[in-house]
Amino acid sequence: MDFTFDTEQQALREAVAGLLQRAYDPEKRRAVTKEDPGFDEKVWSQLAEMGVLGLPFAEEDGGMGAGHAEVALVATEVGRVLAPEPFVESVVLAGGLVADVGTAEQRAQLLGALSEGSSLVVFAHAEPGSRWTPTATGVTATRSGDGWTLSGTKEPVPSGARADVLVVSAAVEGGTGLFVVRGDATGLTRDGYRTHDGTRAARVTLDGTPAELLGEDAGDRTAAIELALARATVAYAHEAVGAMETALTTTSEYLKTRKQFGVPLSRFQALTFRAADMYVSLELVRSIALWATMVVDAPDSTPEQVLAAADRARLQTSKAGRHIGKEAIQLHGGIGVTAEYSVGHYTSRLTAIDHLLGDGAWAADRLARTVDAHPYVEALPA
Amino acid sequence: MDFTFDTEQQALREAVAGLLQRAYDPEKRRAVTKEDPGFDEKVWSQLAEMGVLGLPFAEEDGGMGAGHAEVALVATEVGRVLAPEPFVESVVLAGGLVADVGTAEQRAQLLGALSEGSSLVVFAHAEPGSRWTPTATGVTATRSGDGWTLSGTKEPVPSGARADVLVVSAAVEGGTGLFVVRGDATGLTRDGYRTHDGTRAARVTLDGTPAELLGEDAGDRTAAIELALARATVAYAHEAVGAMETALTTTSEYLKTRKQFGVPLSRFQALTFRAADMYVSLELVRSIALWATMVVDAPDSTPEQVLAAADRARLQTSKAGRHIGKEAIQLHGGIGVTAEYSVGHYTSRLTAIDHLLGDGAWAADRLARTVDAHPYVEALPA
Amino acid sequence: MQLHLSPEDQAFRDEMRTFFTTKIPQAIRDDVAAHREVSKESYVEAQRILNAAGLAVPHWPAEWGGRDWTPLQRHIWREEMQLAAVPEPLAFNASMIGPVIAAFGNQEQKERFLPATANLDIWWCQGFSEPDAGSDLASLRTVAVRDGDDWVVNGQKTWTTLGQYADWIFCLVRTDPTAEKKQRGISMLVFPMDTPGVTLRPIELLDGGFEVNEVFFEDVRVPAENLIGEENRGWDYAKFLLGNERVGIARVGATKRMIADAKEHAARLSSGGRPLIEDPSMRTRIAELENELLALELTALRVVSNSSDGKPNPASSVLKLRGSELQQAATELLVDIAGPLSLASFADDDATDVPEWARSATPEYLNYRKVSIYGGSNEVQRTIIAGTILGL
Amino acid sequence: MQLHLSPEDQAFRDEMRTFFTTKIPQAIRDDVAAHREVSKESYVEAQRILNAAGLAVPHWPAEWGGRDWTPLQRHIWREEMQLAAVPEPLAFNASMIGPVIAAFGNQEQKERFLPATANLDIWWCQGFSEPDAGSDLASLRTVAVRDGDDWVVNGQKTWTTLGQYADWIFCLVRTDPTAEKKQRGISMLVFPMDTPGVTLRPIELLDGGFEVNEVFFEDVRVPAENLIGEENRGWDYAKFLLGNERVGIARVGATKRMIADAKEHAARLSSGGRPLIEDPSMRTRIAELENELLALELTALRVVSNSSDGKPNPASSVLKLRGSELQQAATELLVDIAGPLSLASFADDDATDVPEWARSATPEYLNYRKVSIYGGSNEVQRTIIAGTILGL
Repeated sequence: MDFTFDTEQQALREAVAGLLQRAYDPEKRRAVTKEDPGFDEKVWSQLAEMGVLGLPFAEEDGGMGAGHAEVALVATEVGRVLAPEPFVESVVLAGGLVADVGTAEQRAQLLGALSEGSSLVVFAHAEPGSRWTPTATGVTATRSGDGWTLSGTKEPVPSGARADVLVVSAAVEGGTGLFVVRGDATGLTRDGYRTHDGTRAARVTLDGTPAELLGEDAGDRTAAIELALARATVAYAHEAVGAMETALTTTSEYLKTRKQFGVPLSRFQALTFRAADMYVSLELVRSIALWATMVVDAPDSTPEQVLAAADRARLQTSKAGRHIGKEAIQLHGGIGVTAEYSVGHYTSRLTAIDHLLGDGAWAADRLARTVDAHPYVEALPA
Repeated sequence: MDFTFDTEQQALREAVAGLLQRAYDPEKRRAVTKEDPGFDEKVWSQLAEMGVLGLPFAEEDGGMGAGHAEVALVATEVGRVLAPEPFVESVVLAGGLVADVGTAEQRAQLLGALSEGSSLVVFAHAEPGSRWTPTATGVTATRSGDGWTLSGTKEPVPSGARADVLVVSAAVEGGTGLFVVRGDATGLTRDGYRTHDGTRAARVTLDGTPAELLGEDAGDRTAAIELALARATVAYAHEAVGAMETALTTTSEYLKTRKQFGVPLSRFQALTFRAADMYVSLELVRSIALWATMVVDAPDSTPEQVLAAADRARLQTSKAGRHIGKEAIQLHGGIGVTAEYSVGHYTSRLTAIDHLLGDGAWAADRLARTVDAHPYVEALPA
Repeated sequence: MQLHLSPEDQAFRDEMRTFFTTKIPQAIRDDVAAHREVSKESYVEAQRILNAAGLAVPHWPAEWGGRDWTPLQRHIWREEMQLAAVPEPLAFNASMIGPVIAAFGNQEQKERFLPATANLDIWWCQGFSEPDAGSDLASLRTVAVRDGDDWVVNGQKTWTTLGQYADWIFCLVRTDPTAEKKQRGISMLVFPMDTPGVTLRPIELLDGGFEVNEVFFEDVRVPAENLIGEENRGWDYAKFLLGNERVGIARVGATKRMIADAKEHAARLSSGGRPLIEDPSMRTRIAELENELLALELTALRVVSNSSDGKPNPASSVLKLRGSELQQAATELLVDIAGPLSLASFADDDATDVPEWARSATPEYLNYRKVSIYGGSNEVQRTIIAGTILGL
Repeated sequence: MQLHLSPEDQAFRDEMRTFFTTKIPQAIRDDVAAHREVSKESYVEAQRILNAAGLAVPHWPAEWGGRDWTPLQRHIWREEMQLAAVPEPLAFNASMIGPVIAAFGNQEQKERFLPATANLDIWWCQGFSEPDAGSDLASLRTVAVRDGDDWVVNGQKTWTTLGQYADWIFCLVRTDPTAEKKQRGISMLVFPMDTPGVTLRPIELLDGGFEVNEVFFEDVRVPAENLIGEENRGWDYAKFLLGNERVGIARVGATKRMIADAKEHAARLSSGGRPLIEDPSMRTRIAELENELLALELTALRVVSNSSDGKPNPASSVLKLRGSELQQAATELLVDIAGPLSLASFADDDATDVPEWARSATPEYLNYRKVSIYGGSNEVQRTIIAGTILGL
């Protein structure tokens, strides 16, 4: 067992951190997220040039052939400055599905373009009537000649209006299939809007929209969707850890510099003890996020182990994110709830991450189902 | 709606408080609880003389004809000094069952003697294989000539070894019946022991033990048992409030007087804020305990309302008791876990109360069943 | 000890409930219930309806529109108003400057301001907090220097809620910089927001809304007659006013409404093939929250029944502290029920299939972080409890 | 980043597991698992078996019985020992005075004490805390005055754990009352508990047991050679020692065992007609506790992998703080599973039908309140985190 990153990984981290920290301070982020598409296309291109958008994909698909440890490093840096680029949404989630399910041709085409930064791919999966399920019911797929057409509504779809390509889940005979829909497809309507965390989402309406089946056959893809969601959840845990870290350092800094009653706030023990508790939460979630990434990367992990690790990371991220997000604002006082100051945006993003793919209570319910299947949880596989 | 006690009630409170505070300081309580029966027979007699042991019973049964408001006052004073006399166990729970179910003759006899302090009556109900249920399965009742015999085991039975009379629940045709067993009955074995809170409990083994049916007919008494347990739960809430109040004042006093690093502990804001949170917990549980007593006393309350009020009191008592009990020890430091100092005994008793008739999680599960039956909880009946 | 309301209080409650649910326009109450931004016009309309019926400022002296209600009746009035989603009478008017002028103003000021304040003909805002003061109000730096018949005010205020709607401001200013205790040299001035030299900068909040402002004063000339009470006694008036601020801030009725809404939404949403409300963890969470809220409501009732002397009861710190926590817990519950739908936060009605409540859930949750900060932060309340009540 | 143990560490873990579960008598391990009082003889027997196998003091210098293990291996050693319910080598010997003597004692002291300390031939106890000092160790008042070749000790210590079994005590005493900083005038003395003038008073704890003591010194004569290290540098040694105290105090293995036991008990108890383990709230509670414990275990693994320099990592405060909270949460879980059965606390085996675990649950829960107090209270840990790590 080893929690450390090697020098190559460290170098990647420094490069990404350098790029993102130059690109975003709270002021710049506010400006960028005010205008559509809610992120900086130039930063996206720079990430592509750095190879970041192809990190987890095989080299023959145009990617870098790296692991999820590298993805975790990037996600942490994204979270640290709240970079609004849809890294996890596009590279980890939508890209991960294409990599797992797509044909060699689809992989080369879609992942190549995604890695180059020339095509933003996102996963259109959530439906207004459903809640964190790996299946689709609101959008249905129908065979039409050689191809397929899709009808129904997906919402909210992160970056759904800006996306060049949508991977869409849809009900098929016997389960849920995955399809590729081009942004310029007929019968495709996308209503984009701003979300509370400054990013963008959309309602995606499909009305007999032509679509290409992802992968060879039209079987049920629920298992692949679950696994992709799990890996995205783990990546989000790292994004959240990065965000929590900044929320804590911002808060500590504020306590040191802000004066009340003639002394710095750091002289009030009731406040510093709460900052200490935030640190405890942060270190605990960091550990579990790193561990979950190791489980994802371990060649002998079963899908069940990956799903369970994701749920564990999700539960801890939810708890820590709420704790740190709330306390960061409270310890700041009034300035914490303003849009002009940074810290509340961290709370906002942490809240978004918590609700995108399943929150802590949802994860706890899933973990609760298996508590009697083991005497205790083994951190180290046997 | 009126939360205040009238002058007669206040006088009762002062009399009981005077008696109990003279009887018990931490030292005296430790001495009394070291020896069987774990309480002071003289104090028990004095309570009887004061009319306290007959408070809730009708005058024609030898009681005082008072309400549960008076019971609440007494229970609070009991809790305040951790008086080990089994007031709630005997008067409220066992006595309440006799008053509700017993024949006129049984009431006059059992409640008269209980009120006079000449006969300690307790309810033998818990069974080693069950958990907070109003029914009995481990002890069965069989008709035997004109009377009945009981066989099986009850445990733990509070004050079960010292009791003069046991009210015993037992499985009968069609449900759970109630029976009266004399302490000197044949086939009755009682193994008494000390419990962690300094009181006593016992295993009560019945082996063809002759018993008298409580009440006229041998029907199912589950509803009566539920109601009696609910009223005892509400009385325990007050006992707990009394105990929490002392735990908090003891802790505040300690923070004011104990010095560390050259200053009183009360100069450490992280500690005083936690004392403030204890106060919040205390005031909230006090409110709900008083309200639950009013529900018990209101002539038009339905059994369902009384049961729900008891569950609400129980849930809040459990939360507040754990919060205050733990913090009282922690804020004291090492001395808090010693048997020689008072505060840990308060935590011990609060833990006992929490587990005698059903804990907070158990109450929450019950309350959870009805959350969609009302838009919101009405504090004031319509 | 008596569970039931007296017949009079029962009748009073019915009267309030009927009035609030029938006399205040449904559209306004819908806006409040849906957590939409309530327009200035709606606030004014609602308060004038209340005032016409004698329900805007019942806690004021009778001669200025007050009613001789018991504390319990005032409690019922406020709770029923919140339950019915009626916009409450503007706090700056009804709970803050009104009572101060009634208690400390001169007759001329009373006549000039009180009727207009009760009827929201004047919309007041508060000029207390300053950028470097926060909870440490006594450190304020805005100064007023006497110049002939005027005070000349220079400085800056912040967190001025709804200042953008305000006609007048009541302001704490330093009038004696040499006073030995910094609390001593403070006075209270009132002046119109359109006085030359007053500028206002709205502060955007996390939910994208604008409800607080910075207010700048540059050589603002305020006639001497606009001093409330005595010079250099502003601190006392501020304390009097902030004591009032804590009353009624448990907001039990509003939280009840949020929980009731949450249950309705959870009954309509499907989760894992069944209504979310049937999920055991969700039910337990709601049951526990309802119990906490009941305990708070009963505590509020106990506090009102013990506060006949009109002085702020120190136990009201419990109400503010716990009330804010439970409001926040209710907003968090709504976010968790909305789940993935909560991401559709700023979609226009015609661009989304996500219901309005789910869209507003997270912005509201983020905005509600403020309730444990303003009006005396929860840290201030803990200080009061530890100090005043526990003697620590 | 690598999830799996290396083949060597895997083999090491298997070796430890096998040793602990086969070489330590089952009866002793059963006592530990059942939270029974472990006798002095059992402690000694277990430690001697460990010591004979080189497993009692692996963190000591190699020449005194230490092993050249990695921090991860030490972690595995400790966790496996706890999981197997093996009594850990006595902390006063193995983690406290042993390392101090090894680091600061002279050669004669090392030879005299270290082998006997490792083998528990000497049972040590700690004389640090005093009645009026608590966490404020530097305020200690026990004095040692030089008289010829002896120190004469007068004063009082408290919270001396298992002092009733102890052969020797290591003691902080004030040797220079005139030192400018009160930390400066403190020295460390060791002496036998049967030295004339030493008396011991056991303190009864809430669970009815006796594990801590007051120790009184009245003109106790201690030979000068029993001073450890240099005169007036006792504070440094105490800090060194207390740093070690925090290591391994996460006690993840012990908590794992409690949770595993809790699940077994909950599977056997019936609640509302079904096994308690099937209750959804109970399952969720256990799942959450297990997740917290996993996060703690992983954090401990991270800390050991980052602490190669042997200095106490400030992050180990997280382990102590959270470790104590989770131990307490596990004892609370056991009480709640025992439910009404928990009332049978002090029944003898033949006087009750209630299983032993349920009887001991509440005494254990009450006793475990201590784990957030001793060894540096959680308040001390928060102070360390806020100060050392966050710079507050």
